[in-house]
Amino acid sequence: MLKKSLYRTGLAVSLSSLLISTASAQLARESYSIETLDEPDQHRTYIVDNNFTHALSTRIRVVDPNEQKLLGTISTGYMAPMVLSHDKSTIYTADIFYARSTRGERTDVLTATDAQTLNPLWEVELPAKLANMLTELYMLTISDDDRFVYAYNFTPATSISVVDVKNQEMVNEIEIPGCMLNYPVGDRAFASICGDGTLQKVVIDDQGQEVSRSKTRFFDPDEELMNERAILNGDTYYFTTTDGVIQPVHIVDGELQAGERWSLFDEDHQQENWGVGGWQLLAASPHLNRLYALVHPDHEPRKWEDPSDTVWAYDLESGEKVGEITLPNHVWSIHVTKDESPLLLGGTVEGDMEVYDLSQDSHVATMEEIAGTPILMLSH
Amino acid sequence: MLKKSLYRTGLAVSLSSLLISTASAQLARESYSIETLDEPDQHRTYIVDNNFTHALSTRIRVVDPNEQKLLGTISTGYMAPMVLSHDKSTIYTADIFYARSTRGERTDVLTATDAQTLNPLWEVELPAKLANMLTELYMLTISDDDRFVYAYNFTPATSISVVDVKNQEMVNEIEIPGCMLNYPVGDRAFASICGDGTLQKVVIDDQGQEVSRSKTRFFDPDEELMNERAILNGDTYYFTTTDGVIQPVHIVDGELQAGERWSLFDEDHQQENWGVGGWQLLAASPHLNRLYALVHPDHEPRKWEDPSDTVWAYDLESGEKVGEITLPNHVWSIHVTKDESPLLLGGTVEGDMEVYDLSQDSHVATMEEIAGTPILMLSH
Amino acid sequence: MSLLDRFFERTSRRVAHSTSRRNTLFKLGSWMVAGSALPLILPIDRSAGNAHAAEKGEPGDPGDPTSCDYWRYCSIDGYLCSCCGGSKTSCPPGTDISRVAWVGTCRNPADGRDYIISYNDCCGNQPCGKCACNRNDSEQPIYRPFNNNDINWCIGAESNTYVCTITVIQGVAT
Amino acid sequence: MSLLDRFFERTSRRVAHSTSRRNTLFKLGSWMVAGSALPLILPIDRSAGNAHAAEKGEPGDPGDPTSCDYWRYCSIDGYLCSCCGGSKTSCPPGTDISRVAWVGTCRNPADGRDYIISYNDCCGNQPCGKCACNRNDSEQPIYRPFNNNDINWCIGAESNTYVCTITVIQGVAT
Repeated sequence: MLKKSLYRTGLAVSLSSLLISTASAQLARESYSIETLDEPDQHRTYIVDNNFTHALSTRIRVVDPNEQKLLGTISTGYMAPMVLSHDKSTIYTADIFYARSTRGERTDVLTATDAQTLNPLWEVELPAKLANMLTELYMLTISDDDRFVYAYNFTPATSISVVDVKNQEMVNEIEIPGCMLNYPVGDRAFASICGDGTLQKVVIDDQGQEVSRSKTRFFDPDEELMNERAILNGDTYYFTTTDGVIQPVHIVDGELQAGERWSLFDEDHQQENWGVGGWQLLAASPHLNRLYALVHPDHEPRKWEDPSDTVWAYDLESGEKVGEITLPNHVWSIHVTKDESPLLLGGTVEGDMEVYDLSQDSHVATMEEIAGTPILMLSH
Repeated sequence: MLKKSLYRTGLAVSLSSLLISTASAQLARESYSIETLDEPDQHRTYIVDNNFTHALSTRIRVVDPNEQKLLGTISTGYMAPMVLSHDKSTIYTADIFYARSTRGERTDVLTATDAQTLNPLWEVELPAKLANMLTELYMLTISDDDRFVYAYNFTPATSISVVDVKNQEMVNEIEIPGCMLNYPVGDRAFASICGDGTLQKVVIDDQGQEVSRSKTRFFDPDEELMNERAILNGDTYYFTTTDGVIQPVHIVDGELQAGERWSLFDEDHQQENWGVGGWQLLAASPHLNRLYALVHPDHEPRKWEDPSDTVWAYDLESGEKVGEITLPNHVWSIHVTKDESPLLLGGTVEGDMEVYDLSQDSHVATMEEIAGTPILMLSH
Repeated sequence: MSLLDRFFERTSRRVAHSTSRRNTLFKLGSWMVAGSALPLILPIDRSAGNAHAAEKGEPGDPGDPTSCDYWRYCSIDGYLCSCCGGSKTSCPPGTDISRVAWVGTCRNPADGRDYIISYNDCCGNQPCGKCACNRNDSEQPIYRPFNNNDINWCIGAESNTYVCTITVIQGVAT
Repeated sequence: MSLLDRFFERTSRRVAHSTSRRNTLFKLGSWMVAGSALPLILPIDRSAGNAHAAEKGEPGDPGDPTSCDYWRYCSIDGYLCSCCGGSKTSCPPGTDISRVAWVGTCRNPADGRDYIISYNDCCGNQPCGKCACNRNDSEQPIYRPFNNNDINWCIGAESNTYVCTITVIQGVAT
């Protein structure tokens, strides 16, 4: 009864302010519209949803983690990777489509989508060689100046399709035999991880043509397994071995330099058998200058891709462990926003997204069933 | 320990019969293959899976309900309807495809799929007018002699695309203003349900060209709601009103005749407020000459599409209620196989299929999560 | 089966908890579950239900547009755009509006009037998948298509794939 | 929300029973749930586990090919074709076999030998969706692609969409 009274009071006040008789008020005929989003803030999150059980239904879920609100959805090609322009205007996806859904002629395109209308802006046809796998960060990347997008091909021969997104054209396909993926290096170069334990850097010119290539050795592939799913913080890519040894690779004047190694686990941790696991198992906060790693106890080598509910935080200056986060559910990939009040986001094994406020050190919410397979999260 | 002993005994016996030393037996290099199904029996079931939450991933699940085995999957167009040839050789689907998954150029085709290899045999392009809705039985049908397939168009103008499947060509588009769907009538005619309470029959010739059309009135659309999702048994279509009054429509020498009505519910049932509801809410067994209706208590008019766990059986000779079936879960659509040991199959609201043996009057199994949205089940 | 397996198989979750799920579902003793349909089954509860809903609504237009209960949704069949990046009258970004629609007649509990509501589908993208509602209060069979909500009304949009549905007041039924 | 709503929203089921589901999932006290991975975590249980599995297997090739536990699946990542209309070595009808594959090395508990297993994907149709398994016992990172199971190996088939995976003995590892 209280609720009802409140409601009636509210109604009377509001309508009287409109100078309309409450008794005869009638709702007016309405029109419809299509929403346009505000310019993205740094918390807006793009969930790459591989939707593995229904892989034809791959999509990007665009969400506001502060309000736990679904802002919109971008339908993409079959298990498509995504990258965001640095200027926050554009979302790029590398899409594979088949004329008859699961079969028929294959068409590969780079699609540019407007970050405010979520409408496709343009597309460029690519060689029908796009790599197809559980989506990783370095399958599709963009140069620091937003001029070139690099798309990873795997047939199983490997190459990179270079798209000039300013002129909206495919300008080059660069073969990278024995090497995989593309890690952008400044405005006119990308690196790839190679089976011989090196990073191969390819430098291009303003037309996307190859200028030079060089290799930097950073691990011994016969001695250890290096997880390729590194995270970039500032000018440094942080890789981890499957044993939790961090291998920084610094970009210094456009050159790649293998930095000094340090371990996520001290002797006590190692005796307690802690290990790293997950899909995108590393994240970083440039504001806090911290690295976040998905870790689990009772480690075994075969657990190197296993989910966990535990994230440990490390100071990137000292390499010291500075925090532990326990999430309410096991996540497979993590991401940290780049702003001054960073959120840690985690994609759960059930299709939820965990939202954790790093500045408050508190769990904010679980966005339930926001995706089928939330394999990556990205933000501006 | 017992299990272990049994296993070792079994191993020794079997290997010794092959005259191979148990100690040194080594599994040979293998080859791979692709399965081909046996000729369909009358229990094989085709589940039309609209997969509504992931509608790009519409499919047919081909299952063996006796063994509760998934036999294979046919990927179809967006929420595509399906029909089986009477000769058990071919599965037809009316498929809508988009060049870019959810957008881009639309292509409508009739696809013929081999019932043993489940491979597409051929396709014919159709006018891009195919009706798109929650799938019903009479959206896509076939003439009794397997010569013509009729595909329902809704733009919202209505028409029927006539495909000569012997010659694999689209031969005619027949407009049916004010009328919907197609109920096959023998070899060279189909009927449609019209807003004026009639069935309109269109007769075609061997080239698929219209010969004549005529109307048979069978309900008053201003007085009652006639559920269009009828079931054919022998030469009679059984419709039900939303109040559970059965309206037979007999095919007599190629003519449609509205038969005598009877109610699923006697006075006691009506006082107890039983009603009909569901999607494909009627099924029939030609062998038992029985009609099956999905019914529920506490009926209200707005419940005319509601699922239920209760199926009542009626003798089609007498119109008497002769049985009650309670399923372990609520189903939305039912189907009965045409053979002499008929199964009743039900698609649950959770994506399972219930299997009920009508000759044994017993629940056989629940095939769990066999589909996303098991909206229709069909069999040869 | 490891958790890692489960990441790829949402379906597998079923086996583990089907019993508890079903108990939850059916504990109300009929096929209705908590929420949307109850005020309609039990008219005597209607005012209380609306008062509750009104907390989230606007004066004269009470109710929560992210709930199946909301009065405008009396004949809806699909996903609520309010849960998908749109609102009760606006489509989510990246979609198109269907120019044709089915209509229903819904009573506004605030003024007791019956309004003609058009149910316009938003189109050209994947199904939203959030806030599924199916109410057939004024639905009619397919031979009256413009009162039928089982049809994909995205036929009136540039791309015909279905995303979610908005509800637009067209006037008062007379 | 009515049952009818639920027919269109598998996702909605989540809210009702998430608590019980999670309890079921984690009651084993680690991230492993009943079944497949346990014999591998606890080697001491291995013989018992295999004896049990052998009940469904063939002599010399023990185990249930519809279970993630089956010895050949030590590096699988995907759906078991045995649950999809195929078998451990045959693709379901209506699919194509990929001519390229990744390989793993799995120990056969019947003879103690390490076999080279090729994991061939079946392709050209929708994901099977049944019997998802992910075991990384001999998986390596992407720079060793032919030992990596995260790649869609349907690149070697006529249509590159993934359905399920078969496991074919290529020989004994030496």
